Amino acid sequence: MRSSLNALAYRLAPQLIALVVILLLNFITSPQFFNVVVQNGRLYGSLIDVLNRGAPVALLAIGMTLVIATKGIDLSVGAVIAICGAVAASSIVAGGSVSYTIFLTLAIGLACGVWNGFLVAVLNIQPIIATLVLMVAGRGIAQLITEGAILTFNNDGLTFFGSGSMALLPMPVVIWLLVGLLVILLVRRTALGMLIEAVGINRRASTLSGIQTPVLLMAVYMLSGLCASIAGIIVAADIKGADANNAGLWLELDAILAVVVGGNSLLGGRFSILGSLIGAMIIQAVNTGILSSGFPPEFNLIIKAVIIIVILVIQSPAVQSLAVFASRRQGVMEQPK
Amino acid sequence: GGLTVGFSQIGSESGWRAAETTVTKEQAKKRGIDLKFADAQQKQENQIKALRSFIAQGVDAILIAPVVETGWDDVLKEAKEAKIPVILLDRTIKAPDDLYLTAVTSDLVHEGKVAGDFLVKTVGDKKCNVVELQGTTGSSPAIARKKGFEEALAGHDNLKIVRSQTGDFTRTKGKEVMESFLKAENGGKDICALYAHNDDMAVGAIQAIKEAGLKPGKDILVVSIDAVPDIFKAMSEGESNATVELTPNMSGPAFDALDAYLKDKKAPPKWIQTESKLYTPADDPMKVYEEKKGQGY
Amino acid sequence: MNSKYLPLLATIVIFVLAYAGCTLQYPNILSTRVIGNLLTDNAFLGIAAVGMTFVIISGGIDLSIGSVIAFTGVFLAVILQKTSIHPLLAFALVLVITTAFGAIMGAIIHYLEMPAFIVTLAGMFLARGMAFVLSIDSIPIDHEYYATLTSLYYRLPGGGRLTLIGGIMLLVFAAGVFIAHRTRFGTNVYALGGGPQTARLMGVPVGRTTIQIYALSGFLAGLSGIVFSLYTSAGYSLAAVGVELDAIAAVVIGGTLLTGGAGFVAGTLIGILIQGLIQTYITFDGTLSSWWTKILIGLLLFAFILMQKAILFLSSLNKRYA
Amino acid sequence: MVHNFENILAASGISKFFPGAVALDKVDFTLRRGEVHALLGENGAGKSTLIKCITGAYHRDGGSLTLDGQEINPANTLAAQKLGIGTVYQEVNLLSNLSVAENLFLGRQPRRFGMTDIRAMNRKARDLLAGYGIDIDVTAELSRFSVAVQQVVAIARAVDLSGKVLILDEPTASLDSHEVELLFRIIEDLKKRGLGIVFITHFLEQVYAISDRITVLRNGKLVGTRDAADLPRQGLIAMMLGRELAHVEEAARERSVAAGDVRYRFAGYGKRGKVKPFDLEVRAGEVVGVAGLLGSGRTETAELLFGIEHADSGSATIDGKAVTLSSPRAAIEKGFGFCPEDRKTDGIIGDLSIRENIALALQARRGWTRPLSRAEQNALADRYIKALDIRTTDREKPIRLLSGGNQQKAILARWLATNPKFLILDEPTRGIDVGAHAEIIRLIEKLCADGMSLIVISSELEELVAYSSRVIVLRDRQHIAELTGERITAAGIVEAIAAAEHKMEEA
Ligand SMILES: Nc1ncnc2c1ncn2[C@@H]1O[C@H](COP(=O)(O)OP(=O)(O)OP(=O)(O)O)[C@@H](O)[C@H]1O
Ligand SMILES: Nc1ncnc2c1ncn2[C@@H]1O[C@H](COP(=O)(O)OP(=O)(O)OP(=O)(O)O)[C@@H](O)[C@H]1O
Ligand SMILES: [Mg+2]
Ligand SMILES: [Mg+2]
Repeated sequence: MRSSLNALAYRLAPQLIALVVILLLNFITSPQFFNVVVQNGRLYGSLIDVLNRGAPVALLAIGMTLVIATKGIDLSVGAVIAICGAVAASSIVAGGSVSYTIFLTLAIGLACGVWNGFLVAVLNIQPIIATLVLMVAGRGIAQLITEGAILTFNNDGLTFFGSGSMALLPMPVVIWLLVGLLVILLVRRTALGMLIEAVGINRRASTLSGIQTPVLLMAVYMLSGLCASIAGIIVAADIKGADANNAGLWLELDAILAVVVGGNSLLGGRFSILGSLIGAMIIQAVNTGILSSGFPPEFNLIIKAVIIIVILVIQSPAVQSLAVFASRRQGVMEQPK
Repeated sequence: GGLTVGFSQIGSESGWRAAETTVTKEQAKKRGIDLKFADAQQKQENQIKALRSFIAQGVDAILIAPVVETGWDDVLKEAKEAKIPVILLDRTIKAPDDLYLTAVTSDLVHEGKVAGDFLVKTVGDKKCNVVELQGTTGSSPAIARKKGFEEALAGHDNLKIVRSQTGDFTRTKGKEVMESFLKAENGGKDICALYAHNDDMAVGAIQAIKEAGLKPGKDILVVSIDAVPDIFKAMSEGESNATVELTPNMSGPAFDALDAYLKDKKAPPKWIQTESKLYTPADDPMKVYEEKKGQGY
Repeated sequence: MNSKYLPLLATIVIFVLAYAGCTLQYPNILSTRVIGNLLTDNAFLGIAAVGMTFVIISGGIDLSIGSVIAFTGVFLAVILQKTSIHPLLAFALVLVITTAFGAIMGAIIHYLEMPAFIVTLAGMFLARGMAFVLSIDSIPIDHEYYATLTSLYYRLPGGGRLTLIGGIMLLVFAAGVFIAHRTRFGTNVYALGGGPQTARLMGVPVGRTTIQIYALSGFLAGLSGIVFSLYTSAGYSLAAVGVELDAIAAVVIGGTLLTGGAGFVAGTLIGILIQGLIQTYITFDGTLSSWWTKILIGLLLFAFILMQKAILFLSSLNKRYA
Repeated sequence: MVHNFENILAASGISKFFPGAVALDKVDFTLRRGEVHALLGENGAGKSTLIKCITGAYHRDGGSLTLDGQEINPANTLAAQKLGIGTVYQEVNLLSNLSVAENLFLGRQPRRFGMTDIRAMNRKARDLLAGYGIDIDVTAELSRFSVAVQQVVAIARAVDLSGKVLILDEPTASLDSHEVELLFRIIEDLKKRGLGIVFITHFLEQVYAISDRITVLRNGKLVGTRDAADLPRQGLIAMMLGRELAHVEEAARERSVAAGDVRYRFAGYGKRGKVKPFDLEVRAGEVVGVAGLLGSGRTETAELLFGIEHADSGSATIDGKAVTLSSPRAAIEKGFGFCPEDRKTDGIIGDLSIRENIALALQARRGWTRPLSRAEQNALADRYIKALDIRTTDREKPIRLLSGGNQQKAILARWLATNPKFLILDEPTRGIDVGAHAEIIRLIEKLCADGMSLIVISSELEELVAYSSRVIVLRDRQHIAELTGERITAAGIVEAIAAAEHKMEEA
């Protein structure tokens, strides 16, 4: 157990170091960054903001990690957030109970996943283009539900998921930590993780070994849809309204970025959900840091780009192996394929 | 009757714009105009495509809400050659003014100035740190509303913009950015007023202020622009202090001008300016809210 | 016929059928005016998509092109406003910059062994960020040379115009087809898409080719930016948001595999035209709300993919080996 | 080491380290002008690694190379090609998405006015392949052709590239005797032209048929270099294994032993465009061999039986009960196992560890909710690593880092772990060294004695003869003969194939 913990720490070292460095940078540009106080029964401070605001991307990253592990990609998650937010808001506005609303929303998220999974696993359409369909149409569907307006609601039960708190932590943080933990247990305490990795590395060989590849792919996209729907609830609950136009806009890119910053390969195979979650926090730390630094907004993108490039360069296999074999020249072509 | 008019809308990125679309469709219906609607999904190239395609279809007139100020000369020339009058809605462009019939817009800089003037008047001589939530970086309302606001503040050294960051015109970002402002400015105790480039960001920011344990509208004054229904709700609860109206009914005056032009060949003025009305809690916000609710915001 | 041309053929068949269908409903769609518009309005997208085709065939992806287009526009606008250099010189300058930008991304992808998706995503942020820093305003370009260039067109019978930029796009496609199939570089691109390890063993200069591919994509994105700035006679840092997704969709609809190794530059042209047709159809219809527009675009995209699959499937039934 | 002027290529003190493994330890190797030099050793001995160090595919960690007396340091394979070293790497390393002609002339396409002259390229490609007796559509994608054709294309390309040295790493693994003969004739030709040829194989007959000298590696170290004429077969094997090999192939077994009841019956089983309908019966505890020329449909037969392809005619019964084999999974549930021919694309899961690769099929069958515990996986992996003598530093190594032969063994282990009742092996001994070869044959016999039914596809007729109780002969996707009892001899099989050819020509 201890040795596997060590191995985990070793594997995630670059991500953890990057996170710490970003947080320190934030501290330098805005010294109040590490102040955390208890207020209104919950922790309050920039650091908590990072955890809290990072919730949607963290949730998306959980599903996205598994999708990417199967050599796929899910571009539709941003749109699914919008759809699910709209569904939740309109259900509550129409007088549905909170539990019914949550149930309905999660079901819709799953349905979106089924659609994507069907295109990828059954119709064999390339994932990026298969999910592009829902990415484009999904936002339209969300707007159809809200008729283009921001559908506001005032239901304490539902807003609890956005601004409530539990055990001193904001609800969104509790939710993503919980979902993350559950999914990690789900894939690592069962054989699911290994089977997903096998499919991502060599789909044909996996099928020949008896893995039910289509079912697995379907499940992975469904999980991604589910994670997006949870994120959708949080995003809507946060502003007490469903903004079909902007909810989750471009979040798919952040989620993919989180997965990669978390040390996962876009080519599928080996994955670490924990890494992706740390990746999501790194990205949110950068975003929050930019906001609290007080730089003019024109520079936001450049700062973000530079930081991401630096993090990725440090993590890149080439630079890492350079660091490990400081002087010895390494084989350029390691895989005899 | 029997006119066919093409309407190139920017998209549906905000509740205000959805309302503008709804109102325009209603106005067209009322006048028996066949409205060809094209949504450009925030892309100029799509708007140009739509205009070209309207010209190819031979519509009688074109309405366009231009996504950006520049880049319309060529396609407007084509419209002119095809003798199709073009009317600009809610935003102006940088182009020779013989290329379009008229522009029905509010004065974006003026809106910012109205908001700024309100704040100057309300604050009086007190020292006041203002935080600003900008619109999408580079968008013309963001640039103009910032400019107008700064003009109003010029010469009043007690008012100072201490932080200014983009909130992308959205509630979520408005809330997130406001949260970071509050933390950076001593838990919000150093902030006396918030100026948001639109109401949606203000609504998000109001929640952030409340969650930080402060009272929006009292501890931190809230001024914003657009006058969407939800801000009136906030106003009725004392959480917002003022909003500047940007009417979604740009098409009404536009169709009027078009009618006059087509019937009597009477060229309208080049700029039909809509009113930038200031609303405060004194204006019976709940009544306005009820009025506006049905307009498709 | 060689079976590898099947996806291309399927795409062409679908396009022709769809065009015929639209024409039945709106006869005007067949006018030279609409056809000319289709070329002019999609010129910048088409040019960028040619670069994207090469990148995707090689197994990569380039997410930076939309931002590079915006950067190019702003750069040209700023430089023509602030200095008195000739637009042609400015064009050359900006092409050098964007080509170098692409080459650097290629070098990072190759030497640091980083996934193209991420490198070019960072490139996307960076290019747009640089555009913001140059100017957040939209700047009109009123150089008389621009006016000359934009007034160049060939009048088609029936009132349509084949504009300069539409012509440039067709030329770029022709050049792209030529490069893909008639040069060693082109074959190397396909070779990379077939598997970089194997390609390396077979003696393909992987590093050089990767850099060249992204440099080409950068060059074409720059050219596309020039075309866009001619198209709008302006520079604007928020222009061309999301163009990369449109380009990717066009490339894939055109029959290129996102996994790399197979595809056609000519197919991308059809992909572009199909997308243009979808939009033209929607504006001709003119009754769709904003949301139905999005839903319909998504559904039509889906329909095209499905039809392509169906045609490939039907033809595979007749083939001897799958 | 004497640096003889005759040496066209000399490598001295070559070392190569991988994380956790020394693949080559100061190995010397010389190649003379006009000789065929066999490079031999067990699976994982370091043969392929040595080749890759010479051609610049790997950066060596020590040692020097001279070509024609001149020090060389090829930085990559392109540089080596330019120096006149043509190479066929183990596993077909060609680009299946390019046309045959493009594969042959990649990087050196004939040009006219600066552009590729496709017509000339295709013409030259056809001419080149004609020399190997292959007449195919060179403009078609390489992936459309069988492994064998691809192998020939790879050889043709390397031969055409080699001005001075030709290196062949297991070029004959998927060729049958006809193609091998052709290849040898070409090698003789090149020899006369003064080229040096390095030849790696596990077929000892082929070694003796054409090599002049033999170098043996073991565990990354040089064991020695001998003249082929002075090294008897037993001595060679001892050099390779470091021990004597007890009875290599003389296990001529009495057939008909233990041939139990018919368990598997396929009647009129076939698929249009793939395999013509055939009847097949397999008894418990018997090995049915499948023979045929390249592309005769052996692999496709296997794929049909395993449910990868869906039969569109006929029926399958197990123990008299009708079954449908609609997918590999369905077949596996019925106790089937299938060891595919193309281990790279159909077999290994490259980035997973050896342990996971071995446990995979068993895990898939148990379902994801019942994971094999780590301890169980370890036990399983260790058992088969030992049983099949898989050479690896540890079981957690990604399988793609194993040498080719060892990968093959790991795939075999994957299926043995599921305790199959009916195992289909497609070219199970391809690329496997003599020691392991004997091991696998022994294993097949043992499995069969335990009551398992096997179908074995192999191009090595001797091997088929050694363990099959019946041999099916295929030609042009059709089952044309079934040999039993005394008729199972190499000659008998060749005759059956030829007879069919005769018949067809008459028809
Ligand atoms: N990239 C790598 N990383 C780590 N170990 C490696 C790598 N490549 C090869 N090895 C190891 O080096 C040793 C030599 O492998 P090599 O492929 O040269 O064997 P070989 O003699 O060609 O065997 P075969 O006959 O099976 O092809 C093996 O033990 C293998 O596991
Ligand atoms: N010389 C050739 N010319 C053209 N096509 C060929 C040739 N050899 C094989 N093929 C094709 O390659 C495919 C491979 O078939 P399959 O793998 O079933 O054959 P096989 O008997 O298993 O041969 P192998 O020994 O290569 O495994 C066949 O469809 C065949 O038509
Ligand atoms: Mg080897
Ligand atoms: Mg075979």
